[in-house]
Amino acid sequence: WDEPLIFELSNNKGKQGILINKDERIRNEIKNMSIPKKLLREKAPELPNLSELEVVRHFIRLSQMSFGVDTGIMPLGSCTMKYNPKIEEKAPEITEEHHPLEDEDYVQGILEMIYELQNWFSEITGMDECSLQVPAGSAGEFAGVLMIKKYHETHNRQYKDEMLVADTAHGTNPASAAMAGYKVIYVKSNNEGLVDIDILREIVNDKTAGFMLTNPNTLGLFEEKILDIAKIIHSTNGVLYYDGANLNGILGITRPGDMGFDIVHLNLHKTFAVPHGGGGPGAGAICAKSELVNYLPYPIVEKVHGKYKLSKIPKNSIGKIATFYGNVGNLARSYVYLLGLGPQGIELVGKMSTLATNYLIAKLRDVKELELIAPNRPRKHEVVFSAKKLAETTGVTANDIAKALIDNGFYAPTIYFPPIIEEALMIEPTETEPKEELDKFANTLRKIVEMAKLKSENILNSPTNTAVKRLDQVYANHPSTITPTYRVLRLRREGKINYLK
Amino acid sequence: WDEPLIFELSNNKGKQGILINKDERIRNEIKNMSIPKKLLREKAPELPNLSELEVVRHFIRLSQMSFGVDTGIMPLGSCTMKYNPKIEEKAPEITEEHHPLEDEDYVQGILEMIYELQNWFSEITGMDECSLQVPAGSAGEFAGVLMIKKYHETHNRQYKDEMLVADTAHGTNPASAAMAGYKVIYVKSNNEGLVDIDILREIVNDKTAGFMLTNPNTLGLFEEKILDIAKIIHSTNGVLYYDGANLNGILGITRPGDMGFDIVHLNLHKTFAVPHGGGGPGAGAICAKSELVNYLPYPIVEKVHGKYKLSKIPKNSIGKIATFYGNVGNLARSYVYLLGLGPQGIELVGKMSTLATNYLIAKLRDVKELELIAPNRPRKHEVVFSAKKLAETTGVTANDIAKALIDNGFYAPTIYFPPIIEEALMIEPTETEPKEELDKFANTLRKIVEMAKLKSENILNSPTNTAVKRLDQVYANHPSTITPTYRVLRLRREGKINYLK
Amino acid sequence: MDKHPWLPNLSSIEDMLKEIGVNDIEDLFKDIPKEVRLNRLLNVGKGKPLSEYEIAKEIEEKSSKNVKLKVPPFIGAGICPHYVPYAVKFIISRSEFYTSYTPYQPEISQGLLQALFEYQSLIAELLEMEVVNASMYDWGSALAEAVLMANRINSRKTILVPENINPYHKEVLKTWIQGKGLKLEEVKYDRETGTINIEDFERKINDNTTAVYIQQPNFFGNFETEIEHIVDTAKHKKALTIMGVNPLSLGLIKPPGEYGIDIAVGDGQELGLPLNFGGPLMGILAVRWDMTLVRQMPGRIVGITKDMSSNIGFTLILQTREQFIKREKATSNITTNEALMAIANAVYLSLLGKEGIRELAEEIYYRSHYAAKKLEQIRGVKKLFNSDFFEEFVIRFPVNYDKIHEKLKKIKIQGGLKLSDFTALFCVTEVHDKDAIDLLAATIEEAINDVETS
Amino acid sequence: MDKHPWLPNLSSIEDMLKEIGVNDIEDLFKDIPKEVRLNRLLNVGKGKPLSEYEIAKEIEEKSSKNVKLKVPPFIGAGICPHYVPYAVKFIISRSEFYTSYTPYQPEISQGLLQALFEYQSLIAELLEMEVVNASMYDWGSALAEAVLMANRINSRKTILVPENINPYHKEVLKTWIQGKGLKLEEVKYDRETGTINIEDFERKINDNTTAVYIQQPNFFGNFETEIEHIVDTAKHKKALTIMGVNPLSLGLIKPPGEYGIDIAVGDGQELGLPLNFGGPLMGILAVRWDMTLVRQMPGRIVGITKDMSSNIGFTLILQTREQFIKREKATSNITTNEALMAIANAVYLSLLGKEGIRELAEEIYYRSHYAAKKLEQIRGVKKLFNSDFFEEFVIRFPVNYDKIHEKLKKIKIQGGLKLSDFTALFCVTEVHDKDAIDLLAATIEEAINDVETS
Repeated sequence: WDEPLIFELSNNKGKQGILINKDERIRNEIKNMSIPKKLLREKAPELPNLSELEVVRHFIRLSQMSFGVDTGIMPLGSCTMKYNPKIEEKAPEITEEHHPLEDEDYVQGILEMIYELQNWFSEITGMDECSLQVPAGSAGEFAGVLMIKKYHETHNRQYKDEMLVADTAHGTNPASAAMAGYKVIYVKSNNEGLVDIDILREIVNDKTAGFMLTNPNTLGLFEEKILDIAKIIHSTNGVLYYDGANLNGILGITRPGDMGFDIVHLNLHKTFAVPHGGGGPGAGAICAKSELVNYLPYPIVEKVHGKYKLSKIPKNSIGKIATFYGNVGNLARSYVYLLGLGPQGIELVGKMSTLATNYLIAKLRDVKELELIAPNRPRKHEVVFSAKKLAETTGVTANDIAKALIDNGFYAPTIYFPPIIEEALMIEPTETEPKEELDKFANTLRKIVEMAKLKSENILNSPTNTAVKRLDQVYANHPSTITPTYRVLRLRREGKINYLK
Repeated sequence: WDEPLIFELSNNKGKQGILINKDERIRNEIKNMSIPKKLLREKAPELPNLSELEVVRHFIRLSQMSFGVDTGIMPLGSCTMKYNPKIEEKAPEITEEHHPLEDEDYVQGILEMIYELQNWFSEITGMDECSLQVPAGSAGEFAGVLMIKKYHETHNRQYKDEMLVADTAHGTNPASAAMAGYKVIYVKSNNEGLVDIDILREIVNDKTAGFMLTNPNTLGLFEEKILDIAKIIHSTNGVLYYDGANLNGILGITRPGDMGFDIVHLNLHKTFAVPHGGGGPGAGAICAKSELVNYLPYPIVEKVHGKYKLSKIPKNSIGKIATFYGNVGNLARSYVYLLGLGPQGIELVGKMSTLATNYLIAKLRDVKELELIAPNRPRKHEVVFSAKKLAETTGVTANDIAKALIDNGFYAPTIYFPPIIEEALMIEPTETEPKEELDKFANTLRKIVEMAKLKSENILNSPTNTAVKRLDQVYANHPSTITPTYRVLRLRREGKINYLK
Repeated sequence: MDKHPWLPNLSSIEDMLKEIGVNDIEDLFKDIPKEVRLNRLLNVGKGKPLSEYEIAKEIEEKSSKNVKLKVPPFIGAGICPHYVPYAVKFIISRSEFYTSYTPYQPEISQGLLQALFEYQSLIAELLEMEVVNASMYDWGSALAEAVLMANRINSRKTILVPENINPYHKEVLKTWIQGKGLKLEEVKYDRETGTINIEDFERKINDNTTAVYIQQPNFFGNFETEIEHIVDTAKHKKALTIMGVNPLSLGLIKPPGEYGIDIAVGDGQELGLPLNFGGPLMGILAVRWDMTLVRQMPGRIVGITKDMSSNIGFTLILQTREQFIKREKATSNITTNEALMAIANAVYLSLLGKEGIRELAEEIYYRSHYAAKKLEQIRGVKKLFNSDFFEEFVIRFPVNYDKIHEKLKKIKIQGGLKLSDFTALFCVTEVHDKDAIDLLAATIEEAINDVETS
Repeated sequence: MDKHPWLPNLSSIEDMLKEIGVNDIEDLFKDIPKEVRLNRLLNVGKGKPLSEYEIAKEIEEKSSKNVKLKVPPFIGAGICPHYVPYAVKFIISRSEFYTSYTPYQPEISQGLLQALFEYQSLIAELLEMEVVNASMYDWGSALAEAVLMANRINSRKTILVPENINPYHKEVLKTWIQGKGLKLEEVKYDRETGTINIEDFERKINDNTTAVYIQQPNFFGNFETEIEHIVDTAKHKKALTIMGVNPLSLGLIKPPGEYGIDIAVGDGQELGLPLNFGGPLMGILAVRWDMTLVRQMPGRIVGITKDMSSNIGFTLILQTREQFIKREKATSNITTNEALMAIANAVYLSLLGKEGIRELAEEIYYRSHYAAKKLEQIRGVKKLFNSDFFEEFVIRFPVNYDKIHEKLKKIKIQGGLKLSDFTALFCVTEVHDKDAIDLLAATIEEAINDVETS
């Protein structure tokens, strides 16, 4: 397709995609509006005028120019793009029509569901309590860091102003720490891709507020010295924070709580199959152990005399992260997912996703141009290849490989992450992709590498089968051409705005 | 895409797309099956084994290789491919969970809806009563012809064994008449494309059971002598039958009952916006006037002491056409459509669809290669162009034009129909396509004609932008290669079946 | 009315009229005689165009006038309540499928064609028959078309039908064959087993028999056991054989193909369709690998072919049988069929797979047998027939079934289909769990006690 | 467990292990210390994998534990019940959208990018502001991020906020600013009009003020009338201006762009989202055409660009602000946003169009005024404030609101949000018709009479 902008479809005449229901009886009672004149909008907003057919057709065409897990494998490392069972779409029946401020007696079903999920996520993480207030993973992280801060403040440890972050960490970790006012200290990895315990020992001191870690880390490697790490952090009253984005590969195998973590956030849109929605909405959980439960964001659902209430406010709570109670409609989807898997199925998620990652590695082990750090270590949820050698010899970079994969009908892996791996291709297959699809993906990757060696321009010119070819990022971001809305395009055409400055 | 057959996706191992719910408590009570051994299936059916993701992804990909009204204009003449408002998909809530043999007290909402629809369709057609038993238009026609037959038999007019059909009629008309055992007599059109009254007068005699007619006819022309036609048919006790497929262009303007028709069938999937579903399911109505109401298929809903009952059986009813009460789930969709339009909107359907047809004609009037019979007559729901001149001068046929339209992202018109027009392109725009889309369609058609004159091979080789190119119909139908199922492919490969003979 | 979301051109009327060269839309209707012009609004709908919000409210109001049953209905008679997987609903709500038309233009409709081909292929494997069409309206009309096929093939005039077939199908059959003047002759069933009385069958089959129809399991849910014999006898008499099947039962029992049946019919409703008050249903029609049969099939058939570049493709085949080409010589007048329901069947069967269909059939078998056993534990209650059954079964009660129905109605349960004063046909599937069945049985027991103590 | 529909490789374990070259899946976990291994099943779900049928039953059971209200709730506080058109639901249930990811690979995600660009563009027109991001979590967090933006721009430490803003937003704001040590100072409101007390505002704004926040209409539903003055004053003090808006109200009243506001925030919930017990919501964040502001924006932004063949295309822009590139120097940690809800907003606004949004806003205006009038007809009942309002309004009652709530509860009506013993905030939209409002009023009148006569 080549679908015009919705504004360009409109003929700016009396079309409308939906009729407004008007209660004439009310119009007969209230005849005029009494809004002060100076408040009135002078010019109607420049929205398009279209019939229902035109709107529906437009967005269906746009959807056809998109790619989701339902279209094909999306092996985006650290994103856990697993299949979202269709029955999940029934789940919002529980929540859809209810206002968050309704009488609690009207929403006992919703509250019971939240209550059960709180318990399940506590069990899964090995924590004592969870709050489902956080609408996404990074909001969970932010909450977690604020908890650490308030915890130290409550104990008069204001001097703790440094947050440790692994150099393989997701970008959200340092960003969250910074939002909470922490100075970020990176902890270097050793040549096995794991936290360097010696360096850690050196860095940790009285100023250390905590350590934000994922385990398995973003290389897919399990930090086997995790108990030592916990001991080191705890030795100066630091808090060990678990970034739950990578939980999928160890789900049911081991729990952050048992590893010594104090706070955990979960990304329900990753590990617990909430659809990613083209970037969101997701859903999250923030869980804590021991004393730290007192700092969780409120409210938490509790059961009082057989009735569920939104009344639990942890005594040192950091407050509320979201306006109401988090993305409850998506909690319902996770709830359904957990029902469908049950204890037996949940255990298999960790096993089967880890199996898939290592299977993919095995299928590619003879492709010498895709190198691995610590090649003899098993991976968990994901694997990171370095295409550095290929880039050096052929000029074909990780980005070029990504575009070539797209051209072959696959979505691309995460690239250039984590930053410690050059020309990184970060691949997370998840447990829901059938072996046959993994075989196809591995074969395609192999062929791309071979083609790169044989005729690199074929790869460098990809994609060609897509709606557009490679896009001009300079034009996209230059102050003279940057166009974040149609309004800018329009006003620029009319000469009403200038450079963005 | 190039999507494999679902059988080829299967690895024939223990995958399953859905878990069966098993009641263990029941299994504990009933331990064995007692089916006689000789009845047992020996070999499990060769169904594929797939996970939910694989099944969903497969069919989503297939859907993306399909084209519906939601994707673009489908100007199929006589098919009335109008937009199906999305709210219609809520309608089956009324019917979905109810079994047709439930106690009538359980389904008063459904029965009330059917009752209202019966009345509305009687009003729309100008008939006295409607039965919604018929699941589609042709089933309605068949019912109508059986009614005519039984009506004459009841009046001891068994000698009436000829059914008149216009030579412009839909193929279903003669087919239905033949299924009811009638001899079909074609009535030639005059050079204005209308029923030739003189010929009709000659043909009609005592053996004439009835005349099956559409008005407007398949050329989109209104039979202006309809009252004369009715008089002629009625003069020998013949029945005038209205094929409702073309009702859209005169909806709200005039009614078959007022024109002198005795029986009418409606295609709810055409005129009343039931989605076509890739060929079905549709829904239908069969309506009659005066004495003929006694022959309608049963049951009909009636209101007895404020309660709706499925109890009405017309005294000479032909019987039942469908196993239960027709496609009630789709009746609900039509119900919603009628609610949304109301009397004012319904009137505009006829006006706006007729306007669209004549607008399209006007936009193409300077394309001399697309000829019209009776060019000065206004069309109603549709228009038929003849590309005969183009075919003679360039070799580009109606079929080639159709393929070229497809290549430009439009669906093609109906072609080679009605048979009295050579190289016919039968176009029905409907009232739901915006003017802008009609403009684009007309311009593309114009360009195709120009290209045909300039460089005919460009058109003759189309389509090239589609999943496949033109298909080999000989291979498809030849006894040695015909492959109506995967089973045939498989058994042929295994040498177990031979030529189809 | 100056705007409506479904009528995009109301604001373009002037422009369009100008292009046409007339002043008024009325000018486009000048060929319609004044006497037949309506000149008033039609009395339809609710008097004005309703907004979508108002429509939604009307739908909810209609729904609320129905009774939401406490448990799914225990009534079948050929169409039964089943769980419809969300994936099925999801796929058939893809509007590339549901707003599309019969794929006359194959190049742009490959996905739809392939989906229909896969439906045909999945059913072919289930039935073990080679040729399946892309759907008929329902079982009843598929049966009628099968009989008309037989008549076209051998020109004989009598269709032999056991009394124990679905009476609703029989009604449809009677309607459809009246035009061609065919006669229906009925074969008795055995009062003990509920299955076909073979002696009566042998007595009635003769040289006028165009075809023999049998239903497996029959209307009473009982398995017919003498199918081989019936088929042999029919072949001997040169009559065709038509078999109606419950497709789910084929997870357990022999398919028609194994018996050498000529034409199989059935309903796909049990393969992923909701009840929908009896429609849309999904008529299945299949034949053996035999040109005589194939040539007489009604309806669309999709087949594999190649394109100009030798790529595999799909297209409608054998179209010369159809009404739009053959007109009065067509094999049927059918045009619109139940294509979307065929896709639902295809998705459902793909989800179930080879093992799933057996598991599901077993579960239904066990549950229906549990229900029969549970009912038989009530004093005076007995199964009417002594042969094995699947999904449906007939129970005889010591009191008038109306009394039982009344009692069930009080707690919003829909019991079986009343067949006579003291018998009713029950249907039990995977949507009825032990609790639901126990509640049914307990309520029936109460009803009987009520009558007996009153 | 040997099979599960969501775990396709259970039957391929052996093959896969063989390819890897290990004997057991356990071998892949040998790097996990024994001490931290779980070695038992997790106690989650219902003890076993449920079939889809059982899941559906659980969902229905949970739903049935909620109370189905007689009419939509009369409670708002920033998110209100509205009719969601089917077309909106239909589009966001397209799985190419809902199962996709943040469009990092633009070439294969043009449709998603364009849809998000259109969301940004439609909101830009509604607000008359040039730059809109592709969504924040909700209004509260969007406000918090706006304040953090202001702090990054001018390094000042106090955010000035009227007492009449949404208290839930204020709670979120307080949480979010504690890390950076910002302080919140509150401006009083006028007890007659419910709007900002200008004198108090002038008293409190100073050189430490990083930004002034105002909400229009405010929490009480009343229109703020002195916005120009507030903006002028803030500009004079070099403080930024942040305005929270109800996007539907902009069908009637002046958008933030016309006031020269720096940052606008709001919630898209009222543009086509169901209530969903408070989430997902849809945070709106927009700024003026000013590089200083744009550079500090949080979240994704989609822009137009060109491809190698000069075709128009869409891509994420200004990514150097984001966490995955800038890490601790990023403008925010946000990653997952509410993209699908942004698409819902885009579809909704496209359906409404220029005229529709005005019509809808008018309808809400009329209905909420009718409700207020109707309530004021009850003896002793009075609006708390005398300025004009939209959608929400505060009513003072002669009896404790708990008594009224109890009475409403008896007939399954959710009344307003209790603000104090004698006042409550009501919300009335296009889903509340005259009958519903009259029922509310009549029941409240009864409740008051009950108390007064008891």
